[in-house]
Amino acid sequence: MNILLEIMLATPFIGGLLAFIGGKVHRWVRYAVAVTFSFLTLIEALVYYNATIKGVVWGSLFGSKLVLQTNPISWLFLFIVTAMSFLIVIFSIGDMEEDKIKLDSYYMQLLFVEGAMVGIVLAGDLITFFMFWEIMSWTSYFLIIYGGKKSVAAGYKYIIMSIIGAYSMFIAIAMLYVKAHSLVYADVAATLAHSSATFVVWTVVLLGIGFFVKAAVMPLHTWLPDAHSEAPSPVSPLLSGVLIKMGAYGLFIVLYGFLSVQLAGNIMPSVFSTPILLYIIQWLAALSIVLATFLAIMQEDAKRLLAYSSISQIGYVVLGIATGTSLGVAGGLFHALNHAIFKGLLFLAVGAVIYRTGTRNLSDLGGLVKKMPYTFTALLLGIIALAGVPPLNGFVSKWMIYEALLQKKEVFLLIMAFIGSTGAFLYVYRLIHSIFLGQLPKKYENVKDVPILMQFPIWVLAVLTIVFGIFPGLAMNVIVKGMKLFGFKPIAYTLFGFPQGTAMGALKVINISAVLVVAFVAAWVLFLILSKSRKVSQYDNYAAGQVVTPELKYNYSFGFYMSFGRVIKSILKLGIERIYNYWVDAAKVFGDYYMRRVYTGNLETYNSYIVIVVTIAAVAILLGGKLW
Amino acid sequence: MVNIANPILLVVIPLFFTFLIALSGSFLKSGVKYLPVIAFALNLVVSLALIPEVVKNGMVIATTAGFKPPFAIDMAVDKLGLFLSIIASLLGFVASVYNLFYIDEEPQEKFHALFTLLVAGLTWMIITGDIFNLFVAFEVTSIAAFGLVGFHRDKGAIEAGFKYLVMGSIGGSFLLIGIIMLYAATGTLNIVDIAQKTSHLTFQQKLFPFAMIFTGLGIEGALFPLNAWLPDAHPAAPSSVSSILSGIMTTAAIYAIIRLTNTIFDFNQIYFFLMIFALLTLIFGEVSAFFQKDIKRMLAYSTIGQTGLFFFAFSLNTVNGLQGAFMQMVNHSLSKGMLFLVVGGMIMQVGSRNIDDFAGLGRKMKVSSFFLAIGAFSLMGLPPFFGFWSKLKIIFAALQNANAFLVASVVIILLMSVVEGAYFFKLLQVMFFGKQEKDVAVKEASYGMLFSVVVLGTVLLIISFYPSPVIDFMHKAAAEIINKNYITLALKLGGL
Amino acid sequence: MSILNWIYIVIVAIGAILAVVRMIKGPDITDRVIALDVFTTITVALFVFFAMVFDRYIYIDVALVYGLLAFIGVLVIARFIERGF
Amino acid sequence: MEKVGKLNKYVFTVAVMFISWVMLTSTFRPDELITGFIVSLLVALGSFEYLTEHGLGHFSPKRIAYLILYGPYYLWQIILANFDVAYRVIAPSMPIKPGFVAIKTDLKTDSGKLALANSITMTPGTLTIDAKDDVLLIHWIYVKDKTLEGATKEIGGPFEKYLKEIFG
Amino acid sequence: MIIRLIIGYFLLYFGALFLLLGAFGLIRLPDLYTRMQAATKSTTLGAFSSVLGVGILHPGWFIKCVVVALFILLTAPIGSSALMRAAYKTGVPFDERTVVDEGKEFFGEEKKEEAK
Amino acid sequence: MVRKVVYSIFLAIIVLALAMFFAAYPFGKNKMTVGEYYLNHGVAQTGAANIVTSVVLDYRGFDTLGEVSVLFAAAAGVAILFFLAGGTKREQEDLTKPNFVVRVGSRIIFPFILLFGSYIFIHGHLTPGGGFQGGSIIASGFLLLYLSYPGTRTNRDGLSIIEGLAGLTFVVLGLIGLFLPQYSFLYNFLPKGILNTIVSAGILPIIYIAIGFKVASEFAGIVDDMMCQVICRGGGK
Amino acid sequence: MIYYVGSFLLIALGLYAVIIKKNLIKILIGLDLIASGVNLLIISIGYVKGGTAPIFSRAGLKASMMVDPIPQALTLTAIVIDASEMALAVAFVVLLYKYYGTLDIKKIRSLKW
Ligand code: NA
Ligand code: NA
Repeated sequence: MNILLEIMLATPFIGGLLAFIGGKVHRWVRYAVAVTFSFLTLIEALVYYNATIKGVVWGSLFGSKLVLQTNPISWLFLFIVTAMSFLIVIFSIGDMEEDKIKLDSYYMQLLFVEGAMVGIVLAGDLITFFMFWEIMSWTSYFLIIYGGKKSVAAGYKYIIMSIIGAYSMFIAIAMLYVKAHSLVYADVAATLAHSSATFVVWTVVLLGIGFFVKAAVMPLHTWLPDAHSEAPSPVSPLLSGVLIKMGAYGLFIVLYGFLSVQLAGNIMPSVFSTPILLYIIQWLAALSIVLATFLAIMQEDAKRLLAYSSISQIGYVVLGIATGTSLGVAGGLFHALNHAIFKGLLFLAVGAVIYRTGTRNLSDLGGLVKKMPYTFTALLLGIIALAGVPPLNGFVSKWMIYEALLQKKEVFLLIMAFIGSTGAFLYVYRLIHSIFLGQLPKKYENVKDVPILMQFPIWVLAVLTIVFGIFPGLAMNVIVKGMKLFGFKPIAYTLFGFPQGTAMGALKVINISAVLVVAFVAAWVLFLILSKSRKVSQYDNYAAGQVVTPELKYNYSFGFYMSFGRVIKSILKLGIERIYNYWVDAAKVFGDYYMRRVYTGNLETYNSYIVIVVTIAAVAILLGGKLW
Repeated sequence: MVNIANPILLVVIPLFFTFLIALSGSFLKSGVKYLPVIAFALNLVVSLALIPEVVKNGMVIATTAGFKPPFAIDMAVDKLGLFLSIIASLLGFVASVYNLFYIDEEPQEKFHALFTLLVAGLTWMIITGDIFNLFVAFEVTSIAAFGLVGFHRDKGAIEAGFKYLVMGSIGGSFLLIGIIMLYAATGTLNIVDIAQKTSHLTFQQKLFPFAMIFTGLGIEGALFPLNAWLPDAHPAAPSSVSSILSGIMTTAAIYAIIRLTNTIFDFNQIYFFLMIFALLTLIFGEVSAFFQKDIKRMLAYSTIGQTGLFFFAFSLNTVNGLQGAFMQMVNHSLSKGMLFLVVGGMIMQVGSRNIDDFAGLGRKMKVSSFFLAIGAFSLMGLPPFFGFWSKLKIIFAALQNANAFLVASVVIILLMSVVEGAYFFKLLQVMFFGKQEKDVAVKEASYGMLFSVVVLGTVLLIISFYPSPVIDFMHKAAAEIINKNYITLALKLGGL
Repeated sequence: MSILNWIYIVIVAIGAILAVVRMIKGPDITDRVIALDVFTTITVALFVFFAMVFDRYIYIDVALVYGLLAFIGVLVIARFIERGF
Repeated sequence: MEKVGKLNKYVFTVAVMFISWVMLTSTFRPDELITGFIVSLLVALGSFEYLTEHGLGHFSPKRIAYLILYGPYYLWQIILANFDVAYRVIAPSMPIKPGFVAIKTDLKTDSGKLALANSITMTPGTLTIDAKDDVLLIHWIYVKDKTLEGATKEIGGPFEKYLKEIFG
Repeated sequence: MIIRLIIGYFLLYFGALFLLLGAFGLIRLPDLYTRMQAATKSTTLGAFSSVLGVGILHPGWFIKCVVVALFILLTAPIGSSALMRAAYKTGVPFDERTVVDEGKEFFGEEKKEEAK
Repeated sequence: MVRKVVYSIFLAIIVLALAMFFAAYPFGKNKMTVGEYYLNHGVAQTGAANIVTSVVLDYRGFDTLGEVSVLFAAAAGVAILFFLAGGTKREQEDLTKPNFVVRVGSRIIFPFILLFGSYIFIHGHLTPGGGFQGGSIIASGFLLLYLSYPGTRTNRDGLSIIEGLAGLTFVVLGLIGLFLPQYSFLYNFLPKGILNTIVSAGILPIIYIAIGFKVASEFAGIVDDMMCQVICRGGGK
Repeated sequence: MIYYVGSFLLIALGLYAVIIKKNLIKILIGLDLIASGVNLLIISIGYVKGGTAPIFSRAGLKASMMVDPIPQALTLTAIVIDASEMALAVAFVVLLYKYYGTLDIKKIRSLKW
C-alpha cells in the first residue's frame, strides 16, 4: 500500500517522459498519455484521502533518511496539485493545439512540475522537500518561458528570485542538518525544540524567505506579475492556483510541523498573544492583501490583474496560517483550496477569451457576453467566489479568517483584510465588465465560445466553487482532521458550516446561500437589461487612469484608489524594483570595473600576480608562519 | 597473460599510441585519428580492471625498473586517483571519438599525438607516487596543452597559447623549486618517503616548499589570481581540447595539491588561507563568467568558479568537506567536459562563439541543447542532477563547525550559485527561446559527436539518479585521505 | 696544482677578461659576437686543460661539444645579423 | 674534374668516419671497433654526398704525400701569421693599411677552394670573406698590391700549388 | 719524461700567450675587420697549441686532443668568414686607413637581387 | 618606476626567504639517502659506469620517458604552429646565398657531427653524455646544413617515422618488463655485461640510442620548421 | 650558502625580466634565466664537498668521493624540458610577431577580461 506513495510520485515523471516519447509518434498519443497519467495521479492521490502515513523511506543521503509521508494537510495540497494539473492538462489540449512546434516537450514539463509539487507535499524530510522544490523551480521556469519573448524576461526574473529564495532555504536546511544529521520532519522538530531562540529565528526566517518568494508575499513578489501574466494561458492557473500554494504549505510545515505556536511563544515575545515572528508574517500578508489589491485595480491586462489578485489572495492564506489559532489556520488552508479553484477558473476563463480574441488587453475587449455566454457565466461565478460573496467558496474561508482575527482582536489586520475584499469587488467588476459587457468591437463579431475540451475544466472548477461554497464541511473534514495531527484544537463544523462558538454567531452557508442566490440572480438579470439599454463606446472602459472620461465618476469612486495606488506603486517600485535593479547594476559595475582590472589581457600583469602570491608566501615564511 | 590491473599502463598505453601516431602519420594520413580512440578504450579497460584491486586493497602500487620505492618511481592509485583516472580515460575516449568528426584541420597527426599525450600527462599527474615525476607529468601536460591551444593558429590562439606558455613555464619552475626544497630536506623524492622524513622540519620550513608547489600547481589548477591564462587559453583551444583542459586539468592539479597537502604537508594552519584563495577564485570566476558574450569564455570562467568551489570544500579539511570536493570534482569533470563538447558542435554549426548567435538552437539542435541543459543544471547544482548532491554536501560540510567566516563563505557560495544560475539560464533561454536573426542553415551535430556527448551525459545522469555508490565511494576516499591512510596503505603495499 | 698550472690559468683568464671587455664595449653586435667567439675558444682550451688537471677524460668531450655548439651559434648569429629576423 | 660514383664516395666516407671514430675513442678494443664500424656505415649513409667530391681518389699516394707536406707548411704559415699579428698589435705605431681585395684561384673543387680560403684566413694579414666562382674576397690588413693579379700572386700563390695537388 | 713535460708546457704557454694576444688585439685594433683578423688567427693558434700541449702532457689522450685541435683549426676560419661577411654586408664602418674596397663589386650582383 | 622598485623589493623578499630556507642545507654538505644508495649499488644493479645514467635511464627511467614525451610534445607543437597551409611545396624567398666558406665547410663538417653525436649517445652509459646530448649534436648538424643550404627541407615524414620508432622502442622495451616475472615497467632484463664497455648496462644503451635518434629527429624537425618559417612565404593563417 | 646566491639571483633576475620587460624576447630570456637558476640550484644541492662526477670510469673511484647523482639526473631532465619549452616559446613569438608586427608585450592583448 505504502509503495503507492512512491508510485504516485513517479507517475507524473514517467507520464512526462512517455508523453515526450509518445509525442514523437503522434500528438494524440501525447495528449492521451498526458491525460491518462495526470488522471492516474489524481486517482492515486484520492486513495490517500484523510490517510496518515509516516516515514516511507525511499533512500538515504549523507546519513539522513529520505522519507515520503502524507497526512490530511498534505493531502489537501496534494489534491489541489493533482486535480488542478489534470484539469489544466485537459484545457491545454484545447488551448495549445495549434502551436505545434513548441508542444514537443510541453506536457512533459507540465507533468514534471506536477511531479515536483507532488514530491514537495509528500516529502517527509527537508532534503526531499528541497530537492523537489528546486525541481519545481526550474521545470516551471521552462513552462513560463513558453509564452514568447516577454515571458523569457519574466521567466528569468522568476528563476533568479527562485534560486535566491531556494538558497536562503538551503542555508537553513544545512544548519539543521549540521545540528541533527537528520532532516526528517520529526527530527527537525525535535532539534528546534532544543535550540536557542536565535537559531530558531534564523531557521524560520531563512526558510520563510524561500517560501515567501514562491508564495509571492510582498516584498518578495516582484517576479509574479510578470511571470503569471506572460506565461501561456494554461500555465498561469498552474502557477497562480497551485504553485504559489507550495509556499503556503511550506510555511505551514515550518510553523506547525517544526515549531508550534506554543514553542514559538516560549522562545520569543508575543504580540496579541501571537509570537512576534508570526505577527510580522501576518503584517506582511496583510500588506500584500491591500497593496496587491490596489495594484490589481489599475491593471490594464487581464492576466496581470489576476496575477496581482493572486498576490492579494495568497495574502489571505498566509494571514490565516499565521494567526496561530485553529479557526484562522483552518481558514487559511481552506482559502488555499478555494483560491486554487476560483483563480484556476478565472485564469482558464480569461485564457479561453484570449484563445478566441488573441488579446488580453482589457481596453481592447468588450461585449463578449453574447458571443461566449458559457465562459461568461463561469467567469462570473469565479469573480463572485473571489470577491468573497456567499454562497461561493471564497466567502467561507475569508469569513473564517476574519473571525479568527476578530477573536484575537487584531483590528488593524482585520480592517486591512476587509479593504482587500472591498477592493476585490472593484477589480473583478472591471474584469467582467471590460471583457463581456460594453460594446463588442467589430473584429470580434465572429467569435464563438471555446471548444468542449476547454469548457470542461472551466466548468468543473465552476461547479467546485459552488460545492465548496455550500458544503464547506467537505473541506473542513480534511483540514480539521489534519490539524489535529499538528496539535490544533479541533473546531466544530458541519457539512454546511459552523454550528456555534463564534463571535459572528453560527454560520450556515446553505441558508445565506439560498437568500443570496435569489438576490443575485435578480441583480444579474437587472444588470444585463441595464447594460443592454445603455450603449457605451468601446473605449468607455477603464484604462488604468490613462483615459479620464466623465464616465469614470460612474464607477465606484475609482479615481480615489487610482491616485492612492500610484503612490503605492511608486513606493513599491522604489523599494523592491530599485533594490533588485541596484544589485544588478552593482554587479555590472563590479564586473566592468574591477574584473576588467584583474583580467587585463596584459601578460606582465598576469606574471606579477604570480610574484605577488609568492611574495605574500615569502613574507609569511619570514614572519615564521605567523602571518595570521 | 599480463595482469592489466597496473596503473602504469594508464600512462604507457597512451604514450605508446602517441609514438605510434608519429610513426604511422605519414602513411596512415588522417587514419591516425582512430589511434587515440583505441588508446583510451584500452585505458578505460585498464582503469576499470583496477577497480576491484583498489576496492580490495585501498590502493594499487606499481613500481618501475624492478626496484622498490623510494629507489624507483612508482605509480600509486588510491580511491580518488582511480576515480579521476576513470574519468580521464572516459573523457579522453569520448573526446577522441569526438575528434574523429571534429578535427579536419591539418596537421592532424600532430594534433592527435598531442591530444593523446595531454590526457596521458593528466592521468600521469593523478597517479604518480613520485614528486619529481609529478613535475615531469606536469610538464608533459603543459607542453602538450600549449601546442594544442595554439592549434588553430589564429591571432587569438597564438596570443592565448603564448600567455599560457609563459605562465605555465613560471609555474613549472616554482613547482620544481618546491620539489628541490623537499629533496634538500629529505634526500628522497618518493611522496610517502618524504612524508615520513619531514617530521624534523618546522612549520616554517615546510611552508616554503608548500608555497612553491602550491604556486606551481595553482597556475595549472586555475586558482585566483594565478589563473589569468585560463580564460584565454581554454576558449582558444579546439573544443575537444577545452573539454579536457576544463574537465580534467584543473581537477588533476587540485588533486595533486590535495594529495601533497595530506601527505607531506600535514599542517592545519594554512587552510584558512587556502579558503580565501578558493573564495576569491569562486567570486572572480563566476562574476566574470556572467559578463561574457563568448560562450567558450563563459564556460572557461565558469571552470574557474567551479574550481574555487571544490577548492573551498577541500580547504575545509574535514572528511565531509573533502568528500564534497571530490563529488564536485567528478561533477565538474563530467559536466564541463560534456558542455565543451556540445558547444564545440554548436560553434561548428553556427560559426560563431557569441551567445547571441546561439538563439533558437534549442529547436534546431535538440539533442545537443538537451545535454547542454543537463550539464548546465548539474553545474548550477539543480536537482536531481549530481551537482545538486555535491553542492548539498559542500554546504553541509561548510556549516559543520560553522563560525561567522564559514557562514559568510556559505552565503558567498550561494550568491555565486545565483550568479551561475543567472548566466546559465541566460544562455538557456537564448538557446531555447531566442530568435535567430541571421539566416544560418543549422543542423544537429553529427552522430559521432553526439555519441560522445550522449555517453558523458548518460554517465552524468546515471550518477545523478543513482548517486549513492559514488557518494559512498567518495566518502571512503575522503576518509582515507584525511586519516592519512594514503601513507599507511603505501607502506603496507610496498610503496616504499 | 702546480704553480705552472696556475700561471697558465692566470694568463688565459686575463685573455678571457679582455674578451669580455670587448663584449661589453661593443660597439657593434658583430664586435660582441667576435668577442664571444674568442671567449669560447679560450674556454675550450681551458676545458681541455682542466681535463688534464682533474684527470677527467670526459671533459674533452665536453670541450668538443661546447666548441661545436659555439661554432654553430656563431653561424646562426652571423646569419641573423646579415638577414635580420 | 672526374665523375665519381656514389659507392666510391660512400666507401670513402665510411673509411673517414671509421678513422675518426677510432681517433675519438682512442682505443682498439673490439667492441668499440665493431660499434664504430656500424656507426660509420650508418653515418656515411646519410652524409656521403656531402663530404667528398673525389671519393677514394683522396687516398691516392700523391695526394697523401702532398697533404703530409702541406701540413707543416700550413702550420708554419700560421705561426708566422701570428707573429705578424703580434707585431701589428703590439707595435705602438700600429702599422696597418687595411683593404678589401679580390683574388682569383685556379682551384676547381669546392673543397679545394675551401682549403684555400681557410689557409688564407689563417695566414699572415689576410682573411677570406667569401668566394664566388673563381674569385675570393679577402680582407687584407696591410695591402701591398691592389690589383687582382698582384693580390692573387701575393696571397693565394703559395698555397695553390699544394692544394691543386691535394684537391685537384 | 722531462722532455715531454718541457714540450708540453711550452706548447701550453705558447698557446696561452696567443690566446692573450688575440684578446688584446680585440681591444687594441681600430676597426672590426682588423680586430677579427687578430682574434681569428691568434686565438685559433692559441687554442690549437694549448690543446696539443695537453695531449703531449697526457699521452693517452693525444689522439683525442688532436681531434679537438683539428676541429678548432677547421671551424675557426669558417666562423670568421661568416661573421665578416655579415659585418661587411650590414655596413659596419671600416677604419679610415682602409685603402681599397672591392667588396661592392664582389657583392654587387647579389645586392641587386636583394633590391628586387 | 614605482613598479620596478616595488617588484624589486618583492623579489628581494623572495630571495631572502629562499636564502632562509636553504641556510638549513649548507652548500657541499648534502646528506644523500637515496643518492648514496645509487652510488653504492648502481654499478652492480644496472651495470652502468655512469651512475647519473643509471639514475636517468633505470631508477628514474620513467622520468626520462616523460622527458622524451615533453620534447616530442614541443616538436609537435612547433610543427603545429609553423604548419603551412600549402602542404609540402613551399615557395622560397630569393635569398642571398650563404657564404661560400660556410656552405662548403658545413658540408664537410656535417658527417663528423653525425659521427660525434652518435659517439656521444652510444657512450651515454659510460660518459656524461647521453641520448639527449648526442641527439642535440646531431640536430645541430642539421641546423648547420640548413644554415648553409636554406632551400633544403628535410624529409619530415622520415623524421616522424624515426621519432615514432624511437619512442616505441623505449616504450616497448619498458613493456617487456611487464611480461617477465619481475612484472615491472622498464625492468632491465638484459645482462649487465662488463663495466665500462659499450655492451654493458643491459637495455640502457639501447634506450639511449633510441633517445638519441628521437632527440635528433625532433630537434631537426624543430629546426626545419623554424628555418622554413623564416625563409618560406606564408605560414600561420 | 653563498654558492646558492647565484641561483637565487638568476631566479630573481628572470622573474624581474618576466614582469618588467616589455620585449617578448627579453621575457623569454627571463624564463630561461629562471630555469637556469633552478637548475643551478638543483646542482648546488647535490654537491658534496670534494666530490667528483658520479662516473666509475676507471678503477680506484669510490662512491664516497662522488657527488649525489640524483640532482644531476634531475637537472638533465629539467634542462631538456626547459629547452623544449623554449623552442615552443620561440615559435609562439615568431607567430606573434607575424600577427602583431611588434615584440612589445603591451600591444599584444587582444584577449582580455
Ligand atoms: Na651518460
Ligand atoms: Na646522460
